[in-house]
Amino acid sequence: MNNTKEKSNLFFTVVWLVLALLTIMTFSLGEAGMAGKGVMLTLLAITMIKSQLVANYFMGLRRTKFLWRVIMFGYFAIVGGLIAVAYLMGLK
Amino acid sequence: MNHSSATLSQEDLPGDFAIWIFIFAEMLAFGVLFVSYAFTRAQNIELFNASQLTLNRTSGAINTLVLITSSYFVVRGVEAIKRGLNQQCSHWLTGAFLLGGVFVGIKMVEFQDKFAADITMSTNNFYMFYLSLTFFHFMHVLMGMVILAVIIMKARHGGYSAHDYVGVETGASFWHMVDFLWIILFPLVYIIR
Amino acid sequence: MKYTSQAVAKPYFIAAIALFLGQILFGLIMGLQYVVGDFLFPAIPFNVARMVHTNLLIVWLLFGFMGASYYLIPEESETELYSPKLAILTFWIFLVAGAVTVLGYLLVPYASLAKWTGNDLLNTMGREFLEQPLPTKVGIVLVALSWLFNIVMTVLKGRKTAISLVLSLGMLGLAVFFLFSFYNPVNLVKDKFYWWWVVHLWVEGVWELILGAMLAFVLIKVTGVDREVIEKWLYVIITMTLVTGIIGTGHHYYWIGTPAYWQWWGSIFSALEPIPFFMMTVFAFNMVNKRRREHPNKAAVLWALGTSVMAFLGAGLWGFLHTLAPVNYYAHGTQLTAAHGHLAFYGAYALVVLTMISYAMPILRGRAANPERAQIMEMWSFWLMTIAMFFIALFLTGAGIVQIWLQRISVTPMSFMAVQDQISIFYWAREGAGLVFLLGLLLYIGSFFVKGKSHAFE
Amino acid sequence: MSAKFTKSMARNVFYGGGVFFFLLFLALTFDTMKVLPKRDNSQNITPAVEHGKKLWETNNCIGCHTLLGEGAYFAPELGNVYPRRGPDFIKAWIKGQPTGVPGRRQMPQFNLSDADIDDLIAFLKYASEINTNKWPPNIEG
Repeated sequence: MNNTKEKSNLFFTVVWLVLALLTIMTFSLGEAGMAGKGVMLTLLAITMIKSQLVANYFMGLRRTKFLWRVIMFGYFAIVGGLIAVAYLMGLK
Repeated sequence: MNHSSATLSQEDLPGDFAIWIFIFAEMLAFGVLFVSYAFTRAQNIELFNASQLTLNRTSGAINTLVLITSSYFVVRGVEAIKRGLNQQCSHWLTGAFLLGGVFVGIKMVEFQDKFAADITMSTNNFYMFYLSLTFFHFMHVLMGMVILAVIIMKARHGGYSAHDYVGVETGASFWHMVDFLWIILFPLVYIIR
Repeated sequence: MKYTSQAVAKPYFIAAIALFLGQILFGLIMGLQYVVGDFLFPAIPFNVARMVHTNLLIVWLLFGFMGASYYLIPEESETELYSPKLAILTFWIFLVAGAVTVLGYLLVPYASLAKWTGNDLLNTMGREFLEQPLPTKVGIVLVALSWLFNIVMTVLKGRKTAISLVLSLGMLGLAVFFLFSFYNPVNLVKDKFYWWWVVHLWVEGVWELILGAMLAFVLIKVTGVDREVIEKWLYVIITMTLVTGIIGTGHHYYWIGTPAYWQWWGSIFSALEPIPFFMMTVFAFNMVNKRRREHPNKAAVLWALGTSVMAFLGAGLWGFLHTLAPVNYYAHGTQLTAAHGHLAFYGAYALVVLTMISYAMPILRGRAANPERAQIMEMWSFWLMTIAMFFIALFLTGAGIVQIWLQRISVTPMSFMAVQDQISIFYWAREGAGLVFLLGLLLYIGSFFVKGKSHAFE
Repeated sequence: MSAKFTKSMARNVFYGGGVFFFLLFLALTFDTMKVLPKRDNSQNITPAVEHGKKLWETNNCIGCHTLLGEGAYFAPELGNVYPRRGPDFIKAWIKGQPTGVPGRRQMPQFNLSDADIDDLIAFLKYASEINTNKWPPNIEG
């Protein structure tokens, strides 16, 4: 029983570090003041990955029924997608 | 990554289903607000880009790290209570609660700056969305902290056990929602241009 | 009838139906005045008929809610009502105050009524739905407080259930928000802002708690489904009501002088308001499908299901039609608003009171359910009234759309009265549907007098 | 469906959600009250306007007309009647009622003095200058 405890805690710590890293990346992109389609899509992708990480591992949806995972993933996909569409419309 | 419980059968949602109905409703409200922000921006990009520059991006980023870390603490708290360790759980959750306080503190400083500069929801469309989204989220952080406090109290008195920790998971799920809503809000409002 | 004090509900239900009939008669008068402008003029000008119509609506629904609570609280709390005498006293005070007020509207010019009833002391008259003279408003507060006191004392000394808690919260909210009818500032924007705290936070807030509690009670009784399941979902549904309805007040704050951000807050949250009504429909049908017993009162089951469907159509769907700010910009203050008003008030509140009466009245008269022929007549009246009201809403929606086109969207907008002439065909059709509605209501009243072998208590 | 779905948690979510959104509504109300003076034309409220509003209420004008879109739908919107018709037309119209034309909608005669009518018109002028976010769509109201 003992080793799974360390392993899962370590796992969550790794997820936390990844999230922190992605946040710093987002922030640095922002600081660099870069704009345009590529940057926007990258930032959106990072955001959706971070959200999915939180949902899957922090919220534990990874182990739940397919229905709940579809709802959560669908939410990130739709919200992220619509935001991307709005920004692409704006670029034209 | 052989996650310890991946082999378990398909579980139900963590925590009480009642909170999940509330979580989905909040997600819907925030989702519509996010998309409305994006499409309103599409109509007046210069205004949005200009006003966006006046935001304090650093405090936003710090707040993101703060919330992610507090969310991590909550996960550790849940892992602890799964093994029946009430005290350890209450310590992790207290850590998460304090980080929530840090978030609230930073946010209030940010709001103070804006109100001092006489920026309100009626100033322009960007600030309307910025203040609406961040204030709506700010109140969710406060509510999340109230929920965490209730759980901490009960955990400190040994109220949970390895076989009964639904209350902890319920509060945790809400807190994680507050976290990932900010994870979306921060780049959308502060960064993407 | 488990508790003798439940009999107090009977006069309330009878008064409710009588006032309902009065409301419909004045509705028909107004419906005719829309097409024959000088009908009954100057004896009953349109504004007087309207005051009577809207005030009777609110009063008969309040009578229904009070009767429902005096019936179901003793049964929920498993104890006798705290003070049946107080309930009867309240009944007569409310009935007399209501009757005198309506007579005041009809017999005395409104300006003089205002002068004689202390409106100069505290100016609260002349606002839509809140036209009552000051003494009547004070009377309503007293009636509400004595009703609340009676019910809460009963709950306190008996079993506490989710239904009695939710009903009491709804009644408390009703009493508290009515107090805003005494606040009438000169500043028109503030006047309207807080006026909506009475009207909107009633019908899209606390009244939905009362509606939920009443429907849950009837569903438990007619379906026999486990109380735990029904009360759990009751809480979920009314949570969604408050989550969406409170900020949903914003859909009244688009064009009255309040800041523009309400157009976003109001649109987004009021767009979510149909969700609790949809959940209520799914919930009602689910409970009836999973019923554990065949209740002899089939009419009550029909009313309950009808309530959930028509509440979703009237309040949910028809509300959503014109709740988004860009749409409301054109639909605000047109016949489309009237269509929503009619279908929502009937679908949500009239029907839930009729559900309660249809369930409780046979028991109050000593039998589990009415005789077969009476129930069939009652079901006919349900379909007649519901379809008639649906057509009233359809015709007014048609009138509203043409009105919006001619008066607001077209590049050469026509004046208000010119447009009214163009849509008079819809008003004729609406009057016809109104007559069918009256027929349905008369059939409903008739069903109480049908004799025959009734279902004894099992 | 989650195995864990209890009534007590549903009640807690009801209390939490209800209180939360009411507090949020109060916050929005507070902000509205703060910014209102810049939009509600309250600086033009004179005793005449105040008396005009009293006349508007005690004669139950809302029983037939709408004001800023709210009221009865039997007679025209009066929130912008001042710019639509002008004070003289309104005065003549009020004094000339009812028209008595058979079959047409009738407005009662309220027997108001000239001073009263002027106050009522002052109220309608005040109402027409409230910043209603450019509503109604056109002068017809």
